[in-house]
Amino acid sequence: MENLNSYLIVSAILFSIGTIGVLTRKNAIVIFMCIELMLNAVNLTFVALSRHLGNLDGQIFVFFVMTVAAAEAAVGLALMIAFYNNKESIDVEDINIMKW
Amino acid sequence: MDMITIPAVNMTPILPEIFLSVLAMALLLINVFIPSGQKSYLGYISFVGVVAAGVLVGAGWGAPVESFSGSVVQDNFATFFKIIFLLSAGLAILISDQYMEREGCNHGELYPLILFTVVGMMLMAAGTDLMTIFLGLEVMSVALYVLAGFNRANLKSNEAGLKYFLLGSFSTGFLLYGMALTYGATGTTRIAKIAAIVGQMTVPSANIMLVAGMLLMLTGFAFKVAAAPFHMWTPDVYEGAPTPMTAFMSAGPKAAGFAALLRIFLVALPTLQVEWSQLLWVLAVLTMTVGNITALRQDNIKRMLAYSSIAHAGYALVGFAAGNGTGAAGILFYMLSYTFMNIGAFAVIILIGKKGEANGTVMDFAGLGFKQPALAVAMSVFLFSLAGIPPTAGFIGKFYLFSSAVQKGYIWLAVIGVLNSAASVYYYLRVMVYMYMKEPTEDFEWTRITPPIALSLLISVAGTLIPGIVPSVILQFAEQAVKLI
Amino acid sequence: MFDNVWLIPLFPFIGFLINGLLGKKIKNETVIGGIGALAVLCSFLVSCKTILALLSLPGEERVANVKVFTWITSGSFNADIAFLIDPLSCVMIMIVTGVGFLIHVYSIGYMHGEEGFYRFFSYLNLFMFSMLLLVLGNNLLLMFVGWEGVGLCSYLLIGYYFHKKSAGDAGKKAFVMNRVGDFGFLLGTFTLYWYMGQAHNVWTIKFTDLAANSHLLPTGGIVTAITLCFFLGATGKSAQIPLYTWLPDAMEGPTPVSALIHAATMVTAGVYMIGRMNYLFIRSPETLMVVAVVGGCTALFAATIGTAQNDIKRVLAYSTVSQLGYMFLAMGTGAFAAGIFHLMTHAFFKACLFLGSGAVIHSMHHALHHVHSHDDAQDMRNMGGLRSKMPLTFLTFLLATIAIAGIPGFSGFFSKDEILWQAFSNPHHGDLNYLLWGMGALAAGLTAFYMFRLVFMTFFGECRITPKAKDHLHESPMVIVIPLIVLAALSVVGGYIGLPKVIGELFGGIPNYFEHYLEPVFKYSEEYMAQHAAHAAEHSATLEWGLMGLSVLVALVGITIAFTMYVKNTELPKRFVATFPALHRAVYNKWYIDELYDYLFVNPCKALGRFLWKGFDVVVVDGVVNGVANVVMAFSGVFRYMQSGYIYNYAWSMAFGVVVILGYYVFK
Amino acid sequence: MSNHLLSLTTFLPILGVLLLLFIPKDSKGVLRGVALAVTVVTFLVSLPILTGFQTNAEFQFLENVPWIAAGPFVMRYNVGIDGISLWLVILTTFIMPLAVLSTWTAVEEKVKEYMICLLLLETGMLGAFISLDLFLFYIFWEVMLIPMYFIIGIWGGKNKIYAAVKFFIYTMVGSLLMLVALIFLYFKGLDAGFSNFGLLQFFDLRLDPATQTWLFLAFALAFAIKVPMFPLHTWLPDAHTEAPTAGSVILAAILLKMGTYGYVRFALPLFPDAAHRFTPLIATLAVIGIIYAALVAMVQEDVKKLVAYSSVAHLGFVMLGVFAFNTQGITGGMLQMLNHGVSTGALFLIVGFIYERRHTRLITDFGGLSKQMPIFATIFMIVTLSSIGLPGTNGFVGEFLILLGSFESSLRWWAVVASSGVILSAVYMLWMFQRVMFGELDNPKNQTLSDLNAREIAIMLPLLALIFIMGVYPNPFIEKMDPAVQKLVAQTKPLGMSARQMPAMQMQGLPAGHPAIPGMAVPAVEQATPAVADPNEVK
Repeated sequence: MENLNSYLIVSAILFSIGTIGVLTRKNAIVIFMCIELMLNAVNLTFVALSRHLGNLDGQIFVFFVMTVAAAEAAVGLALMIAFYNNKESIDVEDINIMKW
Repeated sequence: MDMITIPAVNMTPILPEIFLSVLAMALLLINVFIPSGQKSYLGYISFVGVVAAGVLVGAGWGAPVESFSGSVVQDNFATFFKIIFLLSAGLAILISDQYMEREGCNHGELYPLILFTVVGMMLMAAGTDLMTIFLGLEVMSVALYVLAGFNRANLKSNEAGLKYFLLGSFSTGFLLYGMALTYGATGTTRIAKIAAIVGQMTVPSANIMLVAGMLLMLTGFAFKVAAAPFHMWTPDVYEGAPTPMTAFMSAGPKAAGFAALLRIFLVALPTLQVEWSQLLWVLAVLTMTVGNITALRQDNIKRMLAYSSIAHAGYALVGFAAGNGTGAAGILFYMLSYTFMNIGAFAVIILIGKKGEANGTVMDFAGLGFKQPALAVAMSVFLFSLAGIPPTAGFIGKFYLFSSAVQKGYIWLAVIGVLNSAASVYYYLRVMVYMYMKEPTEDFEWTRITPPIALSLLISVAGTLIPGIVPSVILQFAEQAVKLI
Repeated sequence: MFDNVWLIPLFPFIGFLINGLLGKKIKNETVIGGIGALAVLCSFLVSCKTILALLSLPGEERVANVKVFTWITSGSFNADIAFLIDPLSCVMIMIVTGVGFLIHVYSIGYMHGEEGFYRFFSYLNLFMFSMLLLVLGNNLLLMFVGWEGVGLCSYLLIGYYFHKKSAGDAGKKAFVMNRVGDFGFLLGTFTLYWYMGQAHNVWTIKFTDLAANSHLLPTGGIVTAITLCFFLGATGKSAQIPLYTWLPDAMEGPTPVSALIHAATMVTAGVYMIGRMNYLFIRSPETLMVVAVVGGCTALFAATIGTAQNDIKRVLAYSTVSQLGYMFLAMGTGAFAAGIFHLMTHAFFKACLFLGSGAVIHSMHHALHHVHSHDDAQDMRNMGGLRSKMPLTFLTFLLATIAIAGIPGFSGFFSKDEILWQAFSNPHHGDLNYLLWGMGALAAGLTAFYMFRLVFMTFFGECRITPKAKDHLHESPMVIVIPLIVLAALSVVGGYIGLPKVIGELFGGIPNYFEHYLEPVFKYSEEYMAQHAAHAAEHSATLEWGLMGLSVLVALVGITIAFTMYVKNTELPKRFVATFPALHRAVYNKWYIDELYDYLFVNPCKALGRFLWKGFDVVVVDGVVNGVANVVMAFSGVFRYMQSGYIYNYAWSMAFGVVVILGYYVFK
Repeated sequence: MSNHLLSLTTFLPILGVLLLLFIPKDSKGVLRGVALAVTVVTFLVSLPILTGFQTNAEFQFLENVPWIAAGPFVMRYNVGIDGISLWLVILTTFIMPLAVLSTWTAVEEKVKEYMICLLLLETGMLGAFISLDLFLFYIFWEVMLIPMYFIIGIWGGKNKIYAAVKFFIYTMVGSLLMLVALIFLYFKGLDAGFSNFGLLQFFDLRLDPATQTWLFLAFALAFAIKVPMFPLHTWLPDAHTEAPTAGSVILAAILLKMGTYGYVRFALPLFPDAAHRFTPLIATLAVIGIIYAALVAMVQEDVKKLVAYSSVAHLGFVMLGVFAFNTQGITGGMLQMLNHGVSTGALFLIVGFIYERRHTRLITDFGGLSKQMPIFATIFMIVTLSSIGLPGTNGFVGEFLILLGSFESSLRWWAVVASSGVILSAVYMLWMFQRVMFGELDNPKNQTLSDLNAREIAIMLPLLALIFIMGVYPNPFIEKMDPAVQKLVAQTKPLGMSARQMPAMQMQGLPAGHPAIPGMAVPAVEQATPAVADPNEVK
């Protein structure tokens, strides 16, 4: 595991891609997928670091993250459905009744 | 065959959490058997549960007890915050019933969700491991996303939930990344260990991974406490969420955010204080100013209070920036008094409001002062407290926070803080202007005050005034609470 | 032995309280007037006792301070309610209470039937009280109390007919102009107190202490500043240039008021004050010169205006201003005793003149009222030939006129001539003396002219009101006439107590009693003058006789011209007006001084006030305040619209925050 | 009992509020009666303070009990009075019954709330005057704002909201900055070994000049807004014009005194060196205020606004006197504070009387009222004269001592300019009086006006009595405050000047025969310099 940096760089790139996706995409589902991408980038970091440091804390953390991500996905999708029920769209351009 | 030895775990520190979780799950089950018109009973049960949890929490005051190999602790700091969470939850439950009935969404799931949120918050305050804190944060957040969007039929509520969810998850990403980097830099997620390792570094601020981790964590929590520039979700979510949930969100989760922040930064990263202090100085100024100035022009009172809550986060950040005992104690005291005054104000808003979130503007308060004198006096007390005018808890809290800045030598921060306070007076007074100095525009239809709301108002007024006049006791508790971290 | 002097001001004050508080209930005019007059009479009697007691003392002991109670004490500053008894204050209280009493008696008749009769008497008593405080006060502050108090009473009495706008205006003008003077008085007090204190550790405003320490003062310098300040006070109170314009307007008040306040007593307060502080003034040649020149100019200037006025009281008012100018001329030449002497004789004859004119107006008013005419009862153009209708009034009026015109043998002659001689011969002003004398002499001629013009227009010729009204003209009741007679008699004989030296020598060395009597007060100045005068005083009996003759001649010329113009050839004035229209208009309009003041002070002040209010207060100060609010509000708008409602914008904001924060720390 | 006299006086009105809460809001008569009774009782209770006060420089009637203790902070309920605050306490309790009476009939709506506000206000004001703990003082100082805000905002005129909000925020800005300074001062005190917010110990804390400057500025700003000093005065005319009579009376008579009292009690003795440094600035503003307010008052069309501006001018005098730093000046300033309370309070009452009758305050709507209302005319006249400082009335003594004091101090030329204010005050007050009271009674609406009734006369009589008593025999007032004033003078001596005794503090005497007027300027400047700014002292 000499090349920790490459893992870190990959995960950083993944994280950035996720971030940029959140910033640029207009579909709520896609945005949520980008967020998942960010979380998984973090997971990759954790695992790489865990391996590098030789302790398991990072990997346990990853389990937590994955669990939480699942819960988030459930809640998130439910919210999107509720929204879709009322507005018939999940385009974030349409999510702006409240502003100013 | 090897036996898996289960290590002896002391469950006492998380007894309240366990109790509330079990209660919440039980309520979910009970809910099935309760007819739709009578969901209030769930509320009553959960309120009793919250009070009981309060007793459990209160019993833990004293010497710290660690558990789960040091990833959770029961100390005074956690206890103080837990009381705040329970208070906010209790008050939120009290004010929910009437509102939810009116809006036709008194679903039984509401109360378990509130309780889950509390459990999450408690974990955040009690967690001494990044993992526990993260776990708590997510338990809290996921429940909150639902609560924000709880009024399914209402588009605004949907939007609030969705916005909160997307942005919240987004910020979670940063927070997690920060935690990962911190883990990478120190090799542990246990706060005490991080502190030890960082303490051994010769120049911790030269460790880019650590610094970046710290900053990313800071941004993650800054989102939760609604600090600029991570505050933009606040007005929309507060406006859209059901009013009792707005009240709850503005008090509890904000306090939880501060609890985690204080724990991580003061315990794990005191050696980096120069760095984060600087940053928080800027964030505090930005947050106060943006919050207050934007609030000046709001007509929707929920939105106005949302901006005001941003501003209050800014005041609390002043104490955080100071990073000394006075500042930390100030934050504790402030969060407690903010819970009372803000939820109290939202209770009044609920009483003024009408079905479909109608009557939600400042103008709708016109003439309240003489139609409902008691209610108006209560609202005035909350507003004066929010504006930081003695003799209210809000004033003492601000005094403490600004004092910490002065003590630290951040005079200008204190000056900017008080100028902000002065500006904020305008929009708080505006409500009072309508209440007392304008005639009601139309016939004032009055919704009955139900006992739960009356109780919540009573508690809030007492909680706002009494610490304002004799703050000693609570301040001493706060001082004790922060002594240990 | 002067233990009861405090009674002197107290009596009128009691009168004031009774009439002021209960007058409305009493209603009976005789009782009210009686109380008013009695109060003053009591004061007069106590005054007589006081002056007799004073005279029984040897010259150098004729000074006493009588303390009543401590008024203000603060640090080194102390002011008592205490009275100063010396020859100067005694002569003043005699004049004030004596003439005052006569005028009170007169008022009972004159004010008969007026609405607010009690008000009038209570004010009048209050005035007496204030005037006596002014005169008797043993320190500058107490004098100032009286000083302002008389100003207040003057204000109240001028505005007695308050429903007339002109009366209110006149009262206010008088008060404000007096206040300008008071400003000077206050500054003088401060400077004197401060200077004496810090330079010599003499922290006092008590006259006797100041006098005792006056040798500490330098000549000129700070003393000039102090005395000029005080003199500004005097010009306000005594209606001298530049603050004289209020006095003619003050004639809006009832005639007894004009006689008492605006002729005999209050307006002479400035003269008294300079006399009281002669030891200061004598130390500043510059101030003396200013006083003399202002006095001379006022004497002449007011006299010119007096020649063209048609309102009988206004003529007398300008005459008062002019005569006060004489007094200041005297003070300015260091002839303090002469100034006070003229003050006294002027009190007699001018009071007589005013009261006489009051009798005329009263009668005219009565007559015009009977025929429902709205003609002005005070306009001399409506009068004429009253000689036969009101013989006693005419006679007393004529005597007083002769006295003021400076005809030998009458009081005015002695006092005025003394002043003119001092103006000519005093050792202070060098060649300026000729000018001073010239102004005085010319003014004397003009005085004779306008006074006889008044007499001729009023009492001689044809009566110019409707014959029907004429029948209602008649002599006034005795309560009015008796004071006239007393005052006329005083105008005639009052001068003999102060015979000029040359005349006294002529009659076998009769001394100038008056000067001698006042000597203790002015002794210091006399001695100082003898040491420091710029040049020796001229003492030539021949010269004095010559100048005396000259001034009498000038007066006679004045009378002759008046006779020619207003008795013999009544067309002459009209022709004169036709020949010099501009001059007449200027003189008639009082040289447009009022307009000038309006233009220079009143209007700019109002304009400035309005500008500061509408321009500065509202626009600048509130503009800044509201501007700050508006700027904040504008920011509020900006921040508000940043809150666009789009999730990606919010996310951008967060990402931006993260990038900036990270960027700063990682790359710093 | 007697050692709790101050607390009793201060909190009696609060008891009154509790009482009022139980009275139904429709029984207006009872509400008014109770409020009046409470204020009268408070006044009576405060009288033993006056009689029991020993004439010395010590603080008396002390009460000092623990209140807050947490973290670095110890606040105590620490109250007491000296000769300076004594009179202000008495003034407050004296004015309050009159204020309650003044709107006996004018306030018909929401009487209960109104009376509650008045009583709360009284407690706030009294508390601020007696506090000897900086924190306690601040609490009362702020608490006062709330009832006054409501009084203006609820029972005010048509532009009441603007006025009320302006009043509140204006004052807030200043006082919040003062709060920061106060905290800073406290930590300085902790460094010096103090353990609480007790005011008196801070007098001995000689901070370094730079710190003093900043702290002084913060305190001075808060107080200057309250005074109000030019150019921070614009809230006052608005507040006065809109407030109901009682509000204006209290505002003028007592609330404004908070500002000047703040200087005397806090800003000056706490930061003497800085105070001396800023004397020229403050004196200049005070003098500008005197002239400026007079000029602006002259052209006002609204009687109340005119009186409000006259307040600005009067308080300019007070400030000038206080900043003379000598016995006469400060005594004069203190007296003038009382005088202003009495005279301007009375003026606002008078304005209230005619407003109640005519519902207008425009000068042009009046004229000739003297004929219709002779008693009113007399009272108005006396009060007017008191306001313009006529000798024999209270206004004179204060004004004179102020001018004398400032003339003796380094503020000589300021005093000269300020003296001209006496001319201007006569102009605007008399002009107003004349236009309102004199002239033809030509407006038909004015021809039916009734003269003052017994209640109104009863309100005015005590004030009139005070006007004369304080004018003719001010010595008892001066004597009681004198030791405290002397102490203040000693406390506020700038460093390095303390050796020189007052009044030897003045520059050394002019040489005899000093040149004329131009020469006067020289010593004035020379003398001003040490007090103005000693460059070494600052850096």
